[in-house]
Amino acid sequence: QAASKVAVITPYLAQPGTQFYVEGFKAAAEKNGWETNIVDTAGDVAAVISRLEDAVNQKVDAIVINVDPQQVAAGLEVAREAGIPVVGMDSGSDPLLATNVTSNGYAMAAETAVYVANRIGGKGRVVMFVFDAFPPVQIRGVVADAIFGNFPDIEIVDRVTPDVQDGGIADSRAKMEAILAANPDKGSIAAVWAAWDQPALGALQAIEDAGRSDEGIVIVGMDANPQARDAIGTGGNFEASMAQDFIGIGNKAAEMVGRLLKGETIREPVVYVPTTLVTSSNVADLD
Amino acid sequence: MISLFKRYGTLVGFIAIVAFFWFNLPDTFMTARNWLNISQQISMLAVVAFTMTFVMVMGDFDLSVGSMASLSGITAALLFSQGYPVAAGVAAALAMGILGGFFNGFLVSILGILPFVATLGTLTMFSGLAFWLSDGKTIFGRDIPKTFSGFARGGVDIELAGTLALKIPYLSILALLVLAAVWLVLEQTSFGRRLYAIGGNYEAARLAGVKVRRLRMAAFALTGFGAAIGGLMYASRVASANPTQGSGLMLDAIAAVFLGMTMSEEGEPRVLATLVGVLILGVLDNGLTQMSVDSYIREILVGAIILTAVASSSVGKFRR
Amino acid sequence: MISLFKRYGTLVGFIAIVAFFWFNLPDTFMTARNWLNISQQISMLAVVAFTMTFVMVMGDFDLSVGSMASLSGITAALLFSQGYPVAAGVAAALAMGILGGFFNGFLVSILGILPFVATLGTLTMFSGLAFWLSDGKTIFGRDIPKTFSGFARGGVDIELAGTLALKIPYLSILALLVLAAVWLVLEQTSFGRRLYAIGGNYEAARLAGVKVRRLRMAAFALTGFGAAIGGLMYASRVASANPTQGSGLMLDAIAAVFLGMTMSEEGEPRVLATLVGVLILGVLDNGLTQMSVDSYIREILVGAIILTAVASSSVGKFRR
Amino acid sequence: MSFLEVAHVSKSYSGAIALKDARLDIAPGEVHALMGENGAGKSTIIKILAGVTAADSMAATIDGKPVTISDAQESYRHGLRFIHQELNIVPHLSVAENIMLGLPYPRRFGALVDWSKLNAMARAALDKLQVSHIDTRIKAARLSTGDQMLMKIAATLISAGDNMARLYVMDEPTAALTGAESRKLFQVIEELKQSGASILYVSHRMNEVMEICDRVTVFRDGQTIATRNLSDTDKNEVIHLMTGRDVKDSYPPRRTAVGEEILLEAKALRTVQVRDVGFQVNRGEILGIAGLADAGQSAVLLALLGVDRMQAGQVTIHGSPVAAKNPSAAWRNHVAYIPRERRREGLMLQRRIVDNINLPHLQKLSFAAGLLSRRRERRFADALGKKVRLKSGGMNQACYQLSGGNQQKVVFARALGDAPELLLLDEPTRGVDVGAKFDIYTLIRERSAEGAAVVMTSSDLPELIGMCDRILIMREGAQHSIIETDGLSPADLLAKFYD
Ligand SMILES: Nc1ncnc2c1ncn2[C@@H]1O[C@H](COP(=O)(O)OP(=O)(O)OP(=O)(O)O)[C@@H](O)[C@H]1O
Ligand SMILES: Nc1ncnc2c1ncn2[C@@H]1O[C@H](COP(=O)(O)OP(=O)(O)OP(=O)(O)O)[C@@H](O)[C@H]1O
Ligand SMILES: [Mg+2]
Ligand SMILES: [Mg+2]
Repeated sequence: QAASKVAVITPYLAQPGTQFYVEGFKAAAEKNGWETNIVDTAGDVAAVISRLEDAVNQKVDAIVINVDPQQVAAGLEVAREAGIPVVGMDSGSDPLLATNVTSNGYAMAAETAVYVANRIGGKGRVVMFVFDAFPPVQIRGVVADAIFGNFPDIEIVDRVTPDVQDGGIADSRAKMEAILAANPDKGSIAAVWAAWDQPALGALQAIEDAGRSDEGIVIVGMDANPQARDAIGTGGNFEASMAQDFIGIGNKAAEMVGRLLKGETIREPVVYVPTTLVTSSNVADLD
Repeated sequence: MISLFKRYGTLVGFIAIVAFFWFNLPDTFMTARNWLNISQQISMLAVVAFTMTFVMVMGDFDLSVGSMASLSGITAALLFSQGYPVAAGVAAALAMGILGGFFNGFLVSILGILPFVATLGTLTMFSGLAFWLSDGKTIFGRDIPKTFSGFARGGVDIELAGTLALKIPYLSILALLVLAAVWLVLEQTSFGRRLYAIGGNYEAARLAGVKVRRLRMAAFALTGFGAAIGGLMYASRVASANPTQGSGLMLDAIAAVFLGMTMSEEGEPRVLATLVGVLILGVLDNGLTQMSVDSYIREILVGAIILTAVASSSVGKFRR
Repeated sequence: MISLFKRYGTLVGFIAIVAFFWFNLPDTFMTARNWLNISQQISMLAVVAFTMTFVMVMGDFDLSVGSMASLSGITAALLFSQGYPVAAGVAAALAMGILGGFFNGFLVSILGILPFVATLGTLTMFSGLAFWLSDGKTIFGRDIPKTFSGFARGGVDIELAGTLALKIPYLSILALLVLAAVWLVLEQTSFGRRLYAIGGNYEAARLAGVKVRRLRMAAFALTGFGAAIGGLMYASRVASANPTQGSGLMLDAIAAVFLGMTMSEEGEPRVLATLVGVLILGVLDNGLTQMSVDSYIREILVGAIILTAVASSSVGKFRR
Repeated sequence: MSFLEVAHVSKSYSGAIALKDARLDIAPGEVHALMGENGAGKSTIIKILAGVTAADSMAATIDGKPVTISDAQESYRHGLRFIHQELNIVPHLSVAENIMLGLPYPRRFGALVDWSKLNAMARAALDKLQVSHIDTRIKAARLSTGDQMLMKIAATLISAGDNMARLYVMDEPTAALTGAESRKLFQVIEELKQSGASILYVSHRMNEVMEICDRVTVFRDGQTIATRNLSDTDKNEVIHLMTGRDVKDSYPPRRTAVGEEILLEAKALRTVQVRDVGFQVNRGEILGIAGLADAGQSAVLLALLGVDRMQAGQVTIHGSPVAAKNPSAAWRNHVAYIPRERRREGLMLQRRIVDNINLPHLQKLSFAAGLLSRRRERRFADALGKKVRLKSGGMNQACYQLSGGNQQKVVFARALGDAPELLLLDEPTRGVDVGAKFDIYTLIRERSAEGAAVVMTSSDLPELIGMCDRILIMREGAQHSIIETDGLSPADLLAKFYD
C-alpha cells in the first residue's frame, strides 16, 4: 500500500506559532510514514483556495489547513466533492472541516488580561497592542477590552495596531517610544497588554531603553514564544505570557488525520489542547 | 532567428515551463480541469494586471491597485452587512475604484506628482481608509450574501455527450471579458492609441495636440476601476473582505506587465503579452505546488525562473 | 519666490509638520531626547534609503533591498549561532549584500533586464534564501551575542556640567556616517558625477566614454551593501533575526528618495534630500503616535500629508 | 491684406526673456522666411502659434479679425499646421498613426479605429509628397531619420473635416534631410504655395532661404528687427540684420598644409551596418563622408569610435588598435565624437551645462581618489563655453532651456575639451545659425591646424566641399569611392551618390 499523501496549507508559515504546529505535525506524520507537502502562500488567502484546488487535483489523501475556513470555503467545497477530509489546525470550526484542533483563545486572553488587572491592583493606565485584521487575535482584543472595561479605574491609553510587515517588534517599539515620550511622568503608564508577544517585546525594549524599567510597568504578551520566555526568565518588566502547546496542536491534528484516514468519523467540531500561563516562576520548567 | 528568439524569449520560457510540468506531472497537469483551475486562480491578478496595462502604456504605474482592491472589497462587504442589495454594494465598490483612480490621475497629471510618489501616497490612504471603514476587522459569514460569494463558485456548465464534462468558472469568464475589453480599447480605439502615443513620446503627443492630461486621468481611472473589479472578485472568492487582502496583487500585477513588455519590439506593454506574464506567474505557482516543492525553495525557483525567462529575451534589447 | 516655494515645497512641508507637532505636543516633541529617539528609529531606513540613492540617481531602482536586509540579518545570526565571532558574522552579512547587489547589477546592466523585473526576481530569491537558511524561524536570545545586540543599545555619552545629559545612539551615528560617505561619493567624486550622467542620458553617457555597464554594476553593489548594513542594524536593534523583518524597508526607502527628488531643480535624487524624505516619514510616525491618533486615521493622514507636501513642490515641474 | 498678423508677442521663461514685443505678418500664398541666430526666439513664437506654449501677451489677427490661440485644436481650426524643430516621432506607433497623431482617427462601428481608412489617409498624404517607399503600417522607429522627417511633413498635409490648411509652419525641416530629400520638400512647398497656402519657413541655410522664400522676417534677441522682400535684399544684409555684425557665409580656408603622419587608418572594416571601408587620414586632414540617407555615414563613425563591434578589418588610431575598441578607450586616447542626434545621444538635457561639457573629462578634473574640484570643473567649462561662443544664462543652466543651436555648441565644447587628435563629427552644424556655423568651422580648422585629424559627415553638401580635403562616398553601407574636393561642385558630388 502506497504512503498516504497529506498537504498542509497555510498563509502564515512565517509566524512562529504556525512553524511549531507544522513541526509537531511533521514529526507525527513521519512516524506514520505519510508523505507531507507543506505549502505557504505568504499571507495570501485566495491563494490558499488555489492551493487547495491543486492538492485535490493531485489526489492527496487528506489536507490540513491553518487559515479561517470560511474564507477558503470555495476550496473546501472542492475537497468535499472529491471526498478528501480537511482538518483545521487552529483555524476555527466549520461544517466543511472534519474537525478543528486549537487552543481556547477566549480563555487565554481572559487569563492574561486578568493577570494585568490583578497586578496593577485594578487601577492605572494601560497600553494595548491589538491586531483586529486577524480573527484569532481580534478575539483576544475583544476579551481583553471586556475585562479591562469591568474595572472602572483602568484607563486605556492607546489601542495600537502596529505595522506587522517587519514581524511587529520594531514598529511596536517605535510606537511605544512615542507613547512613552508623550507620557513622560513616572507611573503614568501602569501596564502594557499585547495580544501577541512581538509587540510586548518591542514595548519592553522601548521601556528599557527609555530608562524606565524601574517604574514597574507590567508587560504581558501571548503565545510565549521563545524570545518572550527569555525575557520573562530574566525577571524584568515582561512578566507573563500564555503558552499554547503548538507542538501539541500539530500532534493532535496528525492524530485526527490518522483517525480519518482509518475511516473513522470525528464528532467534536473543535478539539482543545490545554494552555499554560507562563511567568518567571514556571518558565524554567517549560522547554 | 536570433532576433525572433529574443523577441519571443519570454514566450519560449513560458512554453518550456509548461512542458516541464507536463513531463513531471503527466497525470494531473495538462488536464482541462487543472487549466480551468489555473484560469480561476489567476483571474483576479489577471484583471488587475490587464487594467494596469492602461497606465503602463503611458510609462506610468499605479502602486495603489492592491489597496484599492482591498478597499473595494471592504466597501461592498460593508454595504452588504448593512442590508443593501448585492447590486448596490458592487456598484459602490466600482464607483470607489473609479473615484480613487481619478484621484490618482489628478495627482499625477494635474498636480504633476511622480506616479511612484503619488500612488504610494494613495496606497497608504486607501489602505488606511479600508482599515478605518472596516475597523480593521474581517467581514465575513452571514454578512456576505450567498449570491455574491456564489459567483466565484459558479460557472458555465459544458456538457459533452449528455454528461457534465466541465464547468468554466465565472471568474475566468469575467477575466476573459476584461481582457477583450482592454484589448479593444488599447488596440482598436483612438483613445488607446493616444495612450500609446503618450508613452512613446509625451512631448510629441503634446505638440500634436493630444490632450495628454485628460487622457492620463482617464487611464488612471480605468486602472482604478480594474483594481476594484479585482477586489470584488477576490472578496467573492474568499467570501469575505479584509483590509489587507489585496495587497499582494500590486507587485505581481506590475511584474506581469513588465514580463509582457519583454515580448514587444519597442518594449511597450501589450495586453496580450500581459496575459502571458500573468500565466507564467500562475503556472509556476500551480505546478511547483503540485510537485510538492518546499515553499522556500519554491520562492527561490520562481525568482530564478522568471529571471531566466526574461533574460533570454532582453539581452541587448533594452538599454535601460 | 513662487519658484523657491516650488523647489522647497517639500522642505516647507516638513517644517510645517514639525511645527504642528511642536505646537500640539509642547512638552514632549521638541526635546533632544525625542529627536534622538527619532534619529534612532529611522536610522535603518535612512541607511537603506541613502544607499538606494545610488541606483536611483541612474534612474533605476532596487526592490530587493528589503529582502536583502532580512537575508543579511539571517546570515549574521546564523553564523553567530554556530559560534563564529561577531566580526565574522558581520563580514559575511556585508559580503552577502555586496554579492547580491552585484547580481542585481549583472541582471540589469549585463543581461539588460529592466530593474523592476530584475530586482523583483531577486527580491523573491533573497527572501526565499533567507527563509531557507533560517528554516523560517526567528533566531534570537542566546544565539545573538551581547556585543552585537549591545551596539544598538549603546551610544556616545555626552556630559554637560559633569552629569550625563544625553546619549547619542550608535545607530544614529552610523547612519550619519553612511550619509556622509554617500554624499561624498555622489557629489564630490567623478564616480558619482558619472552615475548622474547615466541617469541624465544613458546613451549620451555611453557615447561620451562613460563605462556605463561597469558603473551600473558598482552602483547596484553599493545599494546591496547598504541594504546589508541596514539589515544588520535592524537585527542588532531587535536582538534577533527573522526572514521577513526587512520587508517593510523597500517601499519606504524608495518613497524617501522620491520625496527628496521633489526638492531638486531637475528632479534628480540628492542624498541630502533623501534625508529630508526619511525624516518626514519618521517624524510623522513618531508625532502621530504621540498624539494617539487612531492607527487607521494615521495611515490616511500620512498619505495625505506626503501628497500635500509633494504637490506644492511639483506643480508644473515635472512633465512625467 | 495679411493672412496672419501677430504683434506684441512677449514670452519669458522664469525670468529669461525669449520674446519681447515681437511681430510677424504673413501674406496669403507666400513663403515667408523667419530668420535669426540661435536662441532668437523663432521656435518659441512657433510654439505659441501652435497653441502648445502660452504667450505672456499677444495680439493675433487672421484675415484682419482678432483671434485667440489657446490650445492646439484652436490653432488647427485656424488652418495652421506645424512641423516642430525637434523630430518628435512616436517610435512604437506605425507611420500612419504618427501621421494622424492628434487628429481624430477614422472610425467604424462608432468607436473602433478604421485601419483601412487610416492607412489610406496616411498613404494619400505621403503620395502628395511623392513618397512611395514608406509603408504606413511599419513602426516609425524603423524609418531612417530622413523618412521620419518626410512622415512629419506628410502629417501636416492631412486635412481633417472642413479645416482647410492655410499656413504651413516648418521649423528647420531640412536640418535632418539629405540634399535630394530637401529638393523634394521644396517642390512640395511650391505646390502648396500654388494652391494658395502660405508657408512660414525657418532655416539656418542661407542658400535655401534665398532660393525658395519670398519675404523674410529677422528676429534678434526676441525682437523683430526687420521684414524684407528677398528680392530687395541679399545674404549679407540678412546676416547683418540677424547678427548685428558682419559675418561671412563662407568657409574659412585652409591655412596650413596637411601633415605627413597617418593618424587614422581603417582597413577592410565591417560592422553590422557597413562593409568594405578602408581609408587613411593624416594629421591636419579633414575627411568628409557623404552619401544618400542612411548609406552608412554615421555607422562609419560609430565603428571608428568602437560603438558598433567590428566583424572584420582593423582600425588603428595613432598606430594603436586599442583606441577604437570602445568609446571609453577612444576618448581616453584623445578621440572626440559628436553624435548625430544631440538630444537623444549627446545631451543630458535636464542637467547643467557644466556637467554636459565636462562629462568625458572628469578624470582630468579630479584629484586623487576621484575627488572633484568644483573650481577646476567650473573653469574648464567656462573656457570651453567661451571658445564656442555659447549663449546661456550661466554654466549652471539646464541644457533643455537652451535653443537648439546653443545645445549643439555645448556638444561641440565637450568634444574640444581635451585637445582631441581625432575628431569624429556627425553633422556638426545641424541647426546652427550662420554666425555660429562660422565659429564652428573656424574651430574645426584650428584643431586641424594643430595637427588633429577630422572625419565629418554632413547633409549640407557645400559645407562638405568647403571644409573637407577629400570625401568618402558611401553607397548602401559600402564604401564607393574617395574623391578630392578641389573644384568639386555640389551637383557633381550629388551625382556620385547615384549610379
Ligand atoms: N523651456 C524653456 N525654459 C527656459 N528657457 C527657454 C525654454 N525654451 C526656450 N527657452 C529660451 O528662449 C530663447 C528662445 O529660444 P528658441 O528655441 O525660440 O530659439 P530659436 O530661435 O528657435 O533658436 P534655434 O535656431 O537655435 O532653434 C532661448 O534663449 C532659450 O534658451
Ligand atoms: N497603420 C496601422 N498602425 C497600427 N496598426 C495597424 C495599422 N493598420 C492596421 N493595423 C492593425 O492591423 C489589423 C488589421 O488591419 P487591417 O487594415 O487589415 O484591418 P481590417 O480588420 O482588415 O479592417 P478593414 O476591413 O477595414 O480592412 C488592425 O486590427 C490593426 O490592429
Ligand atoms: Mg529653434
Ligand atoms: Mg483591411
